[in-house]
Amino acid sequence: MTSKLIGLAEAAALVPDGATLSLGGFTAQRHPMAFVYELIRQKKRDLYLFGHSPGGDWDILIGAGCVKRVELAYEADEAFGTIGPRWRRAVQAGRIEWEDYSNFGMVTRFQAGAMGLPFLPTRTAFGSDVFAKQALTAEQRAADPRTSPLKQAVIESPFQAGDKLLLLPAIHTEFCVLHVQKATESGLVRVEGQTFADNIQALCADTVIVTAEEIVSEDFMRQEPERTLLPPFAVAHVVHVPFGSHPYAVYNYYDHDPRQLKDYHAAAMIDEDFQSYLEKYVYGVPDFESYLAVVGAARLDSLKADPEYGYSPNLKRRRLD
Amino acid sequence: MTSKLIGLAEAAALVPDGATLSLGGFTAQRHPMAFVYELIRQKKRDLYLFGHSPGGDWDILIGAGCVKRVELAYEADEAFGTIGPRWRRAVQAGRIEWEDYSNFGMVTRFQAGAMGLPFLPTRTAFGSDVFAKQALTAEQRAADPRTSPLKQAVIESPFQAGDKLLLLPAIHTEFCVLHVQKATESGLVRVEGQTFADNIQALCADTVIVTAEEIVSEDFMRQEPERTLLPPFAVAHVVHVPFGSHPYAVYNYYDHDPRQLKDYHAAAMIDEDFQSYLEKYVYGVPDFESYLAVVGAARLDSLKADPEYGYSPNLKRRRLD
Amino acid sequence: MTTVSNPALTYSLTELMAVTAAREIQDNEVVFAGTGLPMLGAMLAQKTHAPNCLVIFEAGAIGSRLRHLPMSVGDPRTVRGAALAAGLAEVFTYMLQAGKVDVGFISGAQIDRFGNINSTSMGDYHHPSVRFPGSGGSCDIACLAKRTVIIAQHEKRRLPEKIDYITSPGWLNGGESRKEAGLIRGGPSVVVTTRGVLRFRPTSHEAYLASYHPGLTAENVREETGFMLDTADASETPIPTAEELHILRNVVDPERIFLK
Amino acid sequence: MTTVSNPALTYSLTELMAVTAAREIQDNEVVFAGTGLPMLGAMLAQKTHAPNCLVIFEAGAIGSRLRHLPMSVGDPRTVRGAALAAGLAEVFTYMLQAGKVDVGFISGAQIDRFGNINSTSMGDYHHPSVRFPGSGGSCDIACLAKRTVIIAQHEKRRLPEKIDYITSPGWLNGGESRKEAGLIRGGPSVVVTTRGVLRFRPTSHEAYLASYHPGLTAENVREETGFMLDTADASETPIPTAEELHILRNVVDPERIFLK
Repeated sequence: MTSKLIGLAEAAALVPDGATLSLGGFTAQRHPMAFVYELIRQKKRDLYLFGHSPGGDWDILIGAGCVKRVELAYEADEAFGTIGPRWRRAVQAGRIEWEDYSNFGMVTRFQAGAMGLPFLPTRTAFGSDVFAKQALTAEQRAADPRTSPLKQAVIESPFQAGDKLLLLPAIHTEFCVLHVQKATESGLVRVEGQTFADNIQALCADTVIVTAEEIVSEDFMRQEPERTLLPPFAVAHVVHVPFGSHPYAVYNYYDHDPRQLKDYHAAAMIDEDFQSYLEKYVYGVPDFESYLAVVGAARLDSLKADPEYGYSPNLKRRRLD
Repeated sequence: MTSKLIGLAEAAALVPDGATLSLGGFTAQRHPMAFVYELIRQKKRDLYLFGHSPGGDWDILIGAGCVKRVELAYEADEAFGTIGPRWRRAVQAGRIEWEDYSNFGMVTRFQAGAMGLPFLPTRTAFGSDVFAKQALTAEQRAADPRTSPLKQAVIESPFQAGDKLLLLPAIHTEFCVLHVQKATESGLVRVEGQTFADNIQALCADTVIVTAEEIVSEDFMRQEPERTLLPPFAVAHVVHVPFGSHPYAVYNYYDHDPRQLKDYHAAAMIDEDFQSYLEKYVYGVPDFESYLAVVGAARLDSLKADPEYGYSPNLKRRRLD
Repeated sequence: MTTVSNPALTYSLTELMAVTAAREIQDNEVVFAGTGLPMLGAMLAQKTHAPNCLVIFEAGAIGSRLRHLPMSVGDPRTVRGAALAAGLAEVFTYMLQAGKVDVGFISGAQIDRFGNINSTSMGDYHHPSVRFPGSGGSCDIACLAKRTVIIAQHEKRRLPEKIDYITSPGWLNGGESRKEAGLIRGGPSVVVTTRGVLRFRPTSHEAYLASYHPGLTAENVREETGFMLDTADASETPIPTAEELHILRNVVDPERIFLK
Repeated sequence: MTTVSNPALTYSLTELMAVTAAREIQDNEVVFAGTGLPMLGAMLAQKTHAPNCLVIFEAGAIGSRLRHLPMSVGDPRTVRGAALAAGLAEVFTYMLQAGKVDVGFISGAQIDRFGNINSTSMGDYHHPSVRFPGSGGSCDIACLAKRTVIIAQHEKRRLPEKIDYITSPGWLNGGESRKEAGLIRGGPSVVVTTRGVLRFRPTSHEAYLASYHPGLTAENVREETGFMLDTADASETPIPTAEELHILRNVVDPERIFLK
């Protein structure tokens, strides 16, 4: 069995400037943050992101100037930060290209890609401006073959007159990066708790990179094949990164870091403070281990999940703003 | 919490003559056989079955005269019996109405129903007679609103000129009956090993009845919510039926019964022998417990799964024909 | 929040709104809940009059038995004791689109008199003065739940005659326009605001003031509304019971994460 | 099967076919295997020249490490030690339709010279003289795998000029007809029969005899074929090695479930 284990810097180096990319997780959970910091450290440019409900993973990439175009449904950390501050500023300043879909819309698009279909039908979005308006122009769409030529299409069901369906185009990305609880060296993956849309995001990517809290044995993983997320061929590379989603939560491993999230959102509101944040946590540290050292062992300890709950029941979570 | 537990006869009595129905399992595994025998014992007529790869569950129902129309992809027990003998005879004698799809086609149709869509696109079947020919006439389709008005439809993708997709109509059934490893009184279900298409079959039915090898506690089930098959509202009734899939296999519980399957297939080739089989195993016994007594405890014991394997590694399985 | 000796006698606006939202949930209903007030409301309902309501979170946890209040619909707290942990595709397709969700909660920055909601941006869509997170699942809940409960900040500029972008369709232009647009079910049933409760007329689907919160008058509320608001049928919003407040404060949100 | 003292010197037809089928699988390929000979072939390949081939079973087991030969593609034996246990929908959509399957095995009652297969019925489709199980996944494998390996009983009536029903499309009418019908990939690469091995010409996609089994001649095989069979390039089918036979008999099918 060939080992798919590689290092974090090596994994991030696989992603060229301008690549299409989706990242796993949902708002404030299980984003591959160690990988994101490494992308920033390696000064990636012109990334083209596809996502449903990203959070600070996208926000910090956008703020660091790594992103050119996004297709998305939502960009915030929910109660930890009700707007992605750098996303907001990038849109308002005209520094980013984007297209809006609904969350179900983006999920449908990933699902179509995973299923090997050019589109899937849905019943959502009719009557909305998500349906009626387009952020990307026809010229922008035509100029990049990786953007669907149409935002969407409408058909009448051939099985019932008058029954309208919205067809949404499949997503295909060059890369997908997930952060998961458990993986084997061979690339088998187990997600605990909700899967979000990680499985379908992975299945519509050419190259899937997984960062994992824990590397487990092949025998352990194969004892419960019902819990494996993806077929063996889906994952190209595995990186072992404990705490790899900090400051976000990983069910059964650690909780959200409310303090770090507050600091991020405060900093990201002000250009200079955001640069200082990047300096302190990304550019100023050579790697993710050093990042964790800056955060501090005591803080990380306080986030560790109680096995009874899968999170830290005594964590001080009250909104610190 | 309301208990959804009911008895087997009571559960089967819920299905009226003429009902649309799908049964869980795949060829020679995890069919709800105890429930099937009870349907025959209660002399159901004119059932309308939807399935992908049924086996003896359908074959015995067809042979017992319970079935009027079927939509399917396959009807056999694979190496245990490479054709459903009563299915073959019913078609050849013009005693049953049917429509052929491919397995992926039927799965796509269940998936569409589960997703709340009137159809889903696929890339299969083009060029085949599964695509080109129709067993049901336009009149037969029009006469029963439960049959799709069209077998299928073809569209060109609005996203790429010349890209053809096959649209297959959703399935909706009045009943779906599954046999599973574990269920709670409240109707939560866990399937071990492959799910086949049980989840999507259940999600396109009005009323789902689950027969289970084992009734487990709510706390047990909720400790691994990743392994629950269906949302809580999906299951209407739960019946506790150990060995409820005999002579078929249930992963982690018991293996195929090669002797019983040989006896069935031998009997089902000859009208009189089939009637004797029905008499011995269905009409002649008042309930499933009595059926199991006729099969015999020693035989059942020999089928029990070795926990290390999930099946019975020393079972004599060589084709007995 | 003011601390008082008899908690039944006083309550915060957040508490009033949470209780009002909770009362919109019936027992045995399937509830699609978002972060914040909807979670307070759903958890309160589950622990009072609707013990068998089934709470679904967009990120994949279904039938959650919440022990601690989540801060995200993807929070690990939604998983513990859940009936099922799946993903967004399962929740959106098998539950929401398939018509299994009775009531969904949504909110936004702007709401018009037909319950259309904007959570995308202010000003010109292509060059917005303020950009928000975007739809998330709100558009989908608005389109596909059997009915929606809207939570809103009641200010004149947030309830204008015309909103800048329809993220989540309500009754669109009223009348049959929602159905004509291609939506097969649903529509807003109520708007719980910081000043009162709005409901919708059966045929025109126009919002009217059903109740104003204690301490306000119908006139107060109308003045703070950017569209013409019919107040003919308005009465005072029923206040929380002592039991509701007790559960809200001691069981639902003892950490005071969302309660003020 | 005849028992012999030196097993490398003699072998049954089933063994020859299983070995011939196994050799069609390359290392690291994704293999969609059906019950019977394909399972023998896939398991043998995995234990000889293709240790990293990934075996997928239609009913939901993926990356199986078979310890005991299954009798169904849904057999519990396909689950033990599997990389992933899912369902038909996942296998058909995420793997087969998405183009991840390199080679699929199919068979049937009739095969024509373009590798089209009938496993539905003989005679008039609406009033058949013999009804078979139906497509199962065969039509889908034939449509969506990158290539297919066909297993066939070689009799004149089973390899006719025209088959009664195309369950699983091969090269249809040859030439570009498969592509024109709307199929985006795939097509049969080989037919392993009880008398020889057929392959397909690159452009016309017509079958020709690539090899005849030991003991037969090209002429023997042509006589038992219902369509015109080009035998110009035929040689003898390579025989099993001692190692292949040893593994087949002692590791793959020691119970003699499919081996004869």
